[in-house]
Amino acid sequence: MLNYSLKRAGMAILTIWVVVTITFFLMHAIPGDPFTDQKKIPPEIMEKIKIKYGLDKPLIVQYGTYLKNLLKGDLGISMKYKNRSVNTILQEGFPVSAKVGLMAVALGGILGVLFGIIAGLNRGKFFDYFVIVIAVIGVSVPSFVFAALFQYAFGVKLKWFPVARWGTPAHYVMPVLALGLRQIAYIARMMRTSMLDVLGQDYIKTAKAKGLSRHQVTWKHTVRNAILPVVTILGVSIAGIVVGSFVIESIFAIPGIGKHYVQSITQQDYTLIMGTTVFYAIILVVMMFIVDIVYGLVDPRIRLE
Amino acid sequence: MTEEKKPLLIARDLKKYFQVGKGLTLKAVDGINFHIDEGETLGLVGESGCGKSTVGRTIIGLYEATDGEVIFDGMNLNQLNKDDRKQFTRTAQMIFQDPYASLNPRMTVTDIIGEGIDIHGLYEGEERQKRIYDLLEMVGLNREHASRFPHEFSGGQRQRIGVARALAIEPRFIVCDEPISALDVSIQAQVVNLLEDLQENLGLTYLFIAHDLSMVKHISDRIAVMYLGAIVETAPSAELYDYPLHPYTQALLSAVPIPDPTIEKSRHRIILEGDVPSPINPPPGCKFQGRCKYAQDICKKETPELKEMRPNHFVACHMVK
Amino acid sequence: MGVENDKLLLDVKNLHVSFDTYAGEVKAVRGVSFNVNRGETLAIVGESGCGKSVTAQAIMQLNPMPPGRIKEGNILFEGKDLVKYSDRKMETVRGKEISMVFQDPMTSLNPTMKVGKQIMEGLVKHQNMSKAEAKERAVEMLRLVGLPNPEKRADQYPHEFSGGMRQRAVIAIALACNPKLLIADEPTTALDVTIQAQIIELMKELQLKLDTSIIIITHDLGVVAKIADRIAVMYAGVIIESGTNEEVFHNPHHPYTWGLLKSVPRLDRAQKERLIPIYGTPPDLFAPPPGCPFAARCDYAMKICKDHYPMRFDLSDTHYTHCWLEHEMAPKIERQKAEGGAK
Amino acid sequence: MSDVNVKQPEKLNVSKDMFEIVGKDEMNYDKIVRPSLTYWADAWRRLKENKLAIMSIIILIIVVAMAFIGPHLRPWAYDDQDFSVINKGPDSVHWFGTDDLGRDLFVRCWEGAKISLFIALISTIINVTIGIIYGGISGYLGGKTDMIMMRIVEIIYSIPELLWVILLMVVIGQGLGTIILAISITGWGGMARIVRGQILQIKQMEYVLAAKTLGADTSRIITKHLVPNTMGPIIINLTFQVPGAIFTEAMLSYIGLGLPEPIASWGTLAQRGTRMLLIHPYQLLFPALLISITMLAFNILGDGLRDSLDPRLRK
Amino acid sequence: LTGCGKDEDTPPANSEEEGGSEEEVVEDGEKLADEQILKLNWGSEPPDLDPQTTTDAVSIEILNAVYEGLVRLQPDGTVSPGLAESWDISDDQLTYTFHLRDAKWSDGTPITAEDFEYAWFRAIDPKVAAQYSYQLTDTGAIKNAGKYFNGEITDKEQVGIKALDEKTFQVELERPIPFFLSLTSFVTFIPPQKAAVESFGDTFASEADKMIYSGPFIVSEWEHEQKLVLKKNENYWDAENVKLEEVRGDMITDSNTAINLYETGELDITGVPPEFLDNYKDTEEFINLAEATTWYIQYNCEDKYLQNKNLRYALSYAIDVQSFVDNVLNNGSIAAGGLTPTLLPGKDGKEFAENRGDILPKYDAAKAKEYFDKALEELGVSAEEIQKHLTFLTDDNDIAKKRAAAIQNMWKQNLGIEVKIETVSFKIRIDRYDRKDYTTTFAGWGGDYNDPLTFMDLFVTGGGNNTAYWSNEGYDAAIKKAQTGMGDERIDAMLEAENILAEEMPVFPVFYRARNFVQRTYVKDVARFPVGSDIDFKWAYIIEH
Ligand SMILES: Nc1ncnc2c1ncn2[C@@H]1O[C@H](COP(=O)(O)OP(=O)(O)OP(=O)(O)O)[C@@H](O)[C@H]1O
Ligand SMILES: Nc1ncnc2c1ncn2[C@@H]1O[C@H](COP(=O)(O)OP(=O)(O)OP(=O)(O)O)[C@@H](O)[C@H]1O
Ligand SMILES: [Mg+2]
Ligand SMILES: [Mg+2]
Repeated sequence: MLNYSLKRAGMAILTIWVVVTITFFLMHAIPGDPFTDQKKIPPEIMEKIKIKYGLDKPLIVQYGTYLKNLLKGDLGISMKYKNRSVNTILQEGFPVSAKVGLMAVALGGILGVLFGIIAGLNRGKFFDYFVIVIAVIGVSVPSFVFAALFQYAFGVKLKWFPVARWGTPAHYVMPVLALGLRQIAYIARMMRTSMLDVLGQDYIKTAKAKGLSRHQVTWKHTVRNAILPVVTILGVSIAGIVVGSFVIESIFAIPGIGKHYVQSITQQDYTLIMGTTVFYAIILVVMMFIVDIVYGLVDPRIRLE
Repeated sequence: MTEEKKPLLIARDLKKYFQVGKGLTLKAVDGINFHIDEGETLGLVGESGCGKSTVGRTIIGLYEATDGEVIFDGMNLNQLNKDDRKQFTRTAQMIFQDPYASLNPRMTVTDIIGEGIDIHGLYEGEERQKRIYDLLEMVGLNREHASRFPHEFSGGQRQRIGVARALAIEPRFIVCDEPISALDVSIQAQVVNLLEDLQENLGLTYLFIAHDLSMVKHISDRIAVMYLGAIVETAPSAELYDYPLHPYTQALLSAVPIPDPTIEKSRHRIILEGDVPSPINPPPGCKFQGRCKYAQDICKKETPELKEMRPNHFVACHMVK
Repeated sequence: MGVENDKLLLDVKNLHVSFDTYAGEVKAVRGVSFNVNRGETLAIVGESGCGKSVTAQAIMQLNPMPPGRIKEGNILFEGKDLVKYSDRKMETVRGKEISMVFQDPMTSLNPTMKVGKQIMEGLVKHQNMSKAEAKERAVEMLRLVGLPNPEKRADQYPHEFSGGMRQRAVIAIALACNPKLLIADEPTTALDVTIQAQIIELMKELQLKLDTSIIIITHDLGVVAKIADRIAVMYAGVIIESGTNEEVFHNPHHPYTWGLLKSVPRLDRAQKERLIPIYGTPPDLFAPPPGCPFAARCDYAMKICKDHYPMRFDLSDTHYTHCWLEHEMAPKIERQKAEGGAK
Repeated sequence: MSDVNVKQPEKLNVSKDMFEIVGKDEMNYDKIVRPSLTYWADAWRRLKENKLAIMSIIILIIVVAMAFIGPHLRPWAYDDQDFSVINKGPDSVHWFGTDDLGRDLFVRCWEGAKISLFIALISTIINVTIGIIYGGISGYLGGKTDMIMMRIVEIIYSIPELLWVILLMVVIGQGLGTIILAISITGWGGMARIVRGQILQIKQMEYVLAAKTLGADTSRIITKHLVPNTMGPIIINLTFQVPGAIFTEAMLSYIGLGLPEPIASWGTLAQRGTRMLLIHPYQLLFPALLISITMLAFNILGDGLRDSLDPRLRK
Repeated sequence: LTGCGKDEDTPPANSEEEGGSEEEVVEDGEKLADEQILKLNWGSEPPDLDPQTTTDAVSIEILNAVYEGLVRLQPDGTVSPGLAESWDISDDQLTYTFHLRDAKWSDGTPITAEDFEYAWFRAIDPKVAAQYSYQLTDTGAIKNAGKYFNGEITDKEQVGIKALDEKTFQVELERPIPFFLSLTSFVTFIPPQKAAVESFGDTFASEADKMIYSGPFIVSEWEHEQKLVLKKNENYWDAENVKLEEVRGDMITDSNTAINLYETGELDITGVPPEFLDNYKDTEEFINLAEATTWYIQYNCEDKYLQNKNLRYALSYAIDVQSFVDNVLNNGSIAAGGLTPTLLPGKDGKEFAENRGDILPKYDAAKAKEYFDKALEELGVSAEEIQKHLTFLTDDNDIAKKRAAAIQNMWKQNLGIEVKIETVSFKIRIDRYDRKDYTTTFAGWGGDYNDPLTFMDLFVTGGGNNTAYWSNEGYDAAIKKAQTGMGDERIDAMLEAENILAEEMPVFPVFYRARNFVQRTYVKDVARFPVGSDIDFKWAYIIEH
């Protein structure tokens, strides 16, 4: 286990290095630069700016410098938010995004699994179709539509929750809901199908023969065997969602880092692109590792060397 | 018994260990030697969990041996390339112990039996279908069963599908891992007869793992008795039954039930005392020592080697003189 | 009847179980009746696929439904009809009153739950044991079924067990709660003879101690001889002969029973000879023949056998058979000697 | 076929000749041979019995048909602008209303169906195929191969999608191909991971070992044994790929990689409609409804497919 | 010439005594509200609150509230004294001498000429590399500033920026800049406190407490990406005239959200997204404000076909501008009469746009077709070839796409060619301009300073922003004259340039953009400007409601 973890850690560093390298060169391959603007910057000014940000040096040198700083944990200064380091931007925004994201995943995970289980147990009955409809709504209506609708209905009209902004727990409700719906949809559907697979197995019969109640059979025998695909989904979902959602954050004015994932690229804020990418890569790598560990915990037959 | 037989399969110092839990090693098979001659049936018996299936799976290449080697028809199985391996699968087959688990729940019987045929490109189209029907009938199923799925069968019917699958590609060597224990006696007889016929007509070789000692005795030429990952006795089958030398073999034979309530009531069997030691930390010396009423000091210290005590009759016991 | 009723634990009457498949109805069990008294062991033997497991699972209401369904009949357990029980109500019966050992040990164990835990569950549920007590008992059960190192084994997962070990684990689960009725569907097929003997002794012990009734389904006539009080021989979804152990072994009356007994090799016989199977295959249960289902494979089949299902012929209080040979008009044939093995 | 055979005939007229021994016969009673079906034929047969699934297929056919017929049912082209009917709600002239340039939404919706369904179809096929193969190999081979293959997935996931996409646009330019490529760059990863996870779980099953002893090679084991037993999650992922593709296309068109104006797609119609949500809700309603109905059909069909591919549910 | 603000001799009123308790009557019966808090939306996190390096609108808005330059623009757009109490301008209009008033930084230290000198040198420091350094070196034409920036000289003495003493600040120009005074209100010219810049170093202006302020407000709270609150600066020299106590600004990027917040009373001012126009158009709270921003169709004049003037005419004539403005934009934007938008000063006390009038061709489908046929003949190509060749490059946002779809449709209707629309992200669009990789496009330009020249010098040959790649000697000459000349002469030169543009049509101006927003009726005197900072709260107040 320790051995495996060390191996994975080594691979993780390698992975992130590859990500850094590819992203770095891709990013520079895109036309334009952070200072491209409607008002053309005179070349002599441009030259000075490039010197200031070290963009005058050959790409490979810039790359080397970036790696060196990265090793020190220094992600550099944003080229758009000129007085803020990428580290602080991430430090300030991430907890916010993570809170919303984790709550949405938790909501999606809990409700999704629950709905999936009930639907699986009631195949072809009312609740099953109810979950299908929820799922269809959850996927065919994008989260920003929900966000807009919720905001208008619960915020402007009913005044149950604040329209937007950040601070109190009440501010969490709508964004978490808007983000969580898709999760619910996907997880519920996945759980349902997986439940059906497991319910057909012989050991469920054994469990029933022991006189366990439907409830116990479901929770102790079926769920654990059926949860694996959900674990798979959750892994990447968590990675994706804790770094925030551009749309949801901008609709609810949440000070997370989600917007930087989009804006840094459209604005070609090189350091911020790299920073957010590295950050995401780390989270993703960790999540995938956790997923693999959880696989082993959930199903002892899975052994990863 | 002619002496000219050449061994088809030789296992040398074969070991298979499993990693269980935190750094523990389970020695399922711990250094065994045996050979099977061409056209011969070697019976393998022993306590459940002693490593019979593991031996079978290791020599067929499903498990990678931890140590030791398997020579099949002059080829070392550890050194096969891809084509050789495929060829090997053509000649060596296995019938699995658990009938249901070894059938893909999403394949029809036709597909299951036909798989080997397809892989090795033996028959096609009509012929393939016909072959499958023949096989089904050979193992006592009807054609009607061909389009059913495994869960629609009874345990015994499933096992027969497994047998048919192994026979489908006409192998030379079959590891039969308890092929008949799930079958009812009349079908058992059918299948055993079938195996015997095939052996006679095609010169097949079997490694026959079973608990049913009467059946093992019936079908085998030689029998090897395993105990906790090691072979403790081998002998031609009649010889073994008539003159069991190892105390474990003796206990085993005394426990075989006779299908006659009157006889059964009057029989006495040797009851083994003591616990079966764990294969995870087997004690030094003879593995049977803890349950053996003849055990002496030497049994606790030295692992007995297989010695030929009577012609062709080998036994690993310090006490047998 | 009143006195007897007290002894009667299970009374299955005219049970019909069918599976609906696309090609029609598979009539797996077609009117099976038998009973089991307290402390008695009934062995059900018969051709594979004849409906033994389906019958057993019907008692527990564990056949997959759909496609399976109980078409007709009653299953009276202590006088109450289990067929009419709801799933909820069955929960109080299963495991506690009746428990079952399933035929496929590998697939019958939950792959993601430690074996010990799987045994504990029933105990916690029915015996109101604490976790620790249950664990102790689970280990004890594993020891009783002859598993070495039960403490360690209890913490292992099914895939780490050998086939026989799994089977013993399944048995341990079934025995853990001291049920009134134990249904064992081929409990010892994967076990070596020493363990087999040990298990059978364990079952007998239990029976003596707690007056447990046992229905054992097995192919191993040796085991039957050893444990059974009465035997029911099934063929193609019906019981074709039933009697006490001695009656069936020593005085079998149905040609199928003869065949069965003949096809076993016997250790106490000297030389290797060819086994005598019953040739042919049993009828497909989705179109069973109108007459005797065994007729097509029966050396003594008569014209009547093809068209008319034989009626019951009582041979003694405990022994009956369904075979036209028992009819007064039937020709007298030399009864086969009830002995396994080849001649 | 009644059950008379097990009932005792009350009174049976027997005659001596009926008791003549004839011995065993070679089973000449009526054998009803069940049609021998392959797995797929059997699945199709079961699917046909599922009314809801068939209804879903019909709905999908109607949607596809309307994608071709719909635009011709009204006198306007999808890009005809009429400033006199800007943002008009649905009426007898403009069945689905008009948009902010006075274009007929009925025509645009069906025109959009063509594009969106095409993109969804192709990219789903690509993603599902790659995902299954990749995940299958990774999960089955395990060990180092799995380690490396999964790290590659991580890398592809980690590199911001927008970067790829913008670069793609610069290199190849706008067009259907670019969109499908963009959707496919990362789209297969989810499928790959799900398939891998499932296969890790089931690859130890004895039937896999059995196939191995038969000499089945890796590709056969994956495609014939492992993937069919992962069908449930695969189908669910597949049904989610479809709306995924539709909205990714909308997202792409938002950042300029999608199909340019005035071409319509469901995604872009819905996205534009969202902006109008509070003022002209019908502009979102119709595309969203079409997407939802299609998705509903896909989901129900998916369930039906799943059930029919699971022989344990066979009836 | 002596520009002179009105002298503020009267000592500041004792606000402690007056404020709050007594109700102040402002205007016919309106009473000041007790709570002088203005709630608005900045729209986004201000990326850079360092006056010298900042370039974006949000930062500039905030900086304008918390800092002050030499002068401050009055709500009517005229220049009034800021930190400079008065100034002298030499006769050759090349030397400006500013006399600073006794103003204090928010920390109580005096604001000195040295702060100005430091800031202006910072703006042209090559190491700082301020993007807007050209405001000093080029637009402002400060003596030797360009050379200093380019490192040609390092001696600060030679640069026309000098603190003569603590309170006197002198600037020398290379050529007369008629709008120089108003230019000094622009953010690049605004000094941060020298001590603050030096002591905070890299972290300067990164947090609320990492700045020292000189304007009517200070930043009292700055929660990044969330909100930035301004409080009245009690040390501000004109604090007595500042009535607002607090400006609470959120950073809400989504315009629908902002409108919803306005609806629930959580914002006092917000922009109206185009979809919502109909809802607010006729309310009292609706404000439609023209902006000095022109949007025009730009043709790549180096393109093999678009070199042809008749083709450009055809494309331009085919556009029904009025219908476009009324139906497609429908937001109060004004159909363009020429390149320079309204609001910028001209001669005779009128706006430049009025001086010029409407000189663009009017929509005429028949003429368009005529020109098109002529162009085809001259170029010797078919309409299909043109159709295949032309694309319409546009931004990828909804509004841009809508505009493009409308224009494209007009071309289709009137010329029978279906031009492919290419939507790209903003930076890529600009990059495509730079690489001359486009044929036709929709481009917009907003003024930098309050003079028509900010538009008119766009298309000089080789100009950095001349992405039409058009060259015309007459035009170049006229602009030269406008740059160096004085008074009406300049205006006339620019008018001439306008006519050349209209005649040659490298670009076809379509509309001057209007901004639409809603503002509570109880919010008064928020100043808005066509160029530079959009908004000024110095004079704003809230009446009882
Ligand atoms: N789910 C099912 N669908 C269709 N047919 C089934 C199903 N389950 C069982 N059957 C059929 O019912 C019959 C009886 O099966 P059962 O499992 O009871 O046999 P059995 O007597 O237990 O045999 P064995 O000794 O081989 O286990 C068989 O012919 C089998 O094919
Ligand atoms: N995958 C595995 N992981 C860990 N231990 C295993 C594994 N497979 C088998 N074992 C262990 O190896 C030993 C031998 O197992 P094997 O299956 O060979 O026994 P067997 O002789 O075939 O027994 P049976 O007759 O009961 O089938 C057992 O102790 C078992 O627990
Ligand atoms: Mg085994
Ligand atoms: Mg059975």
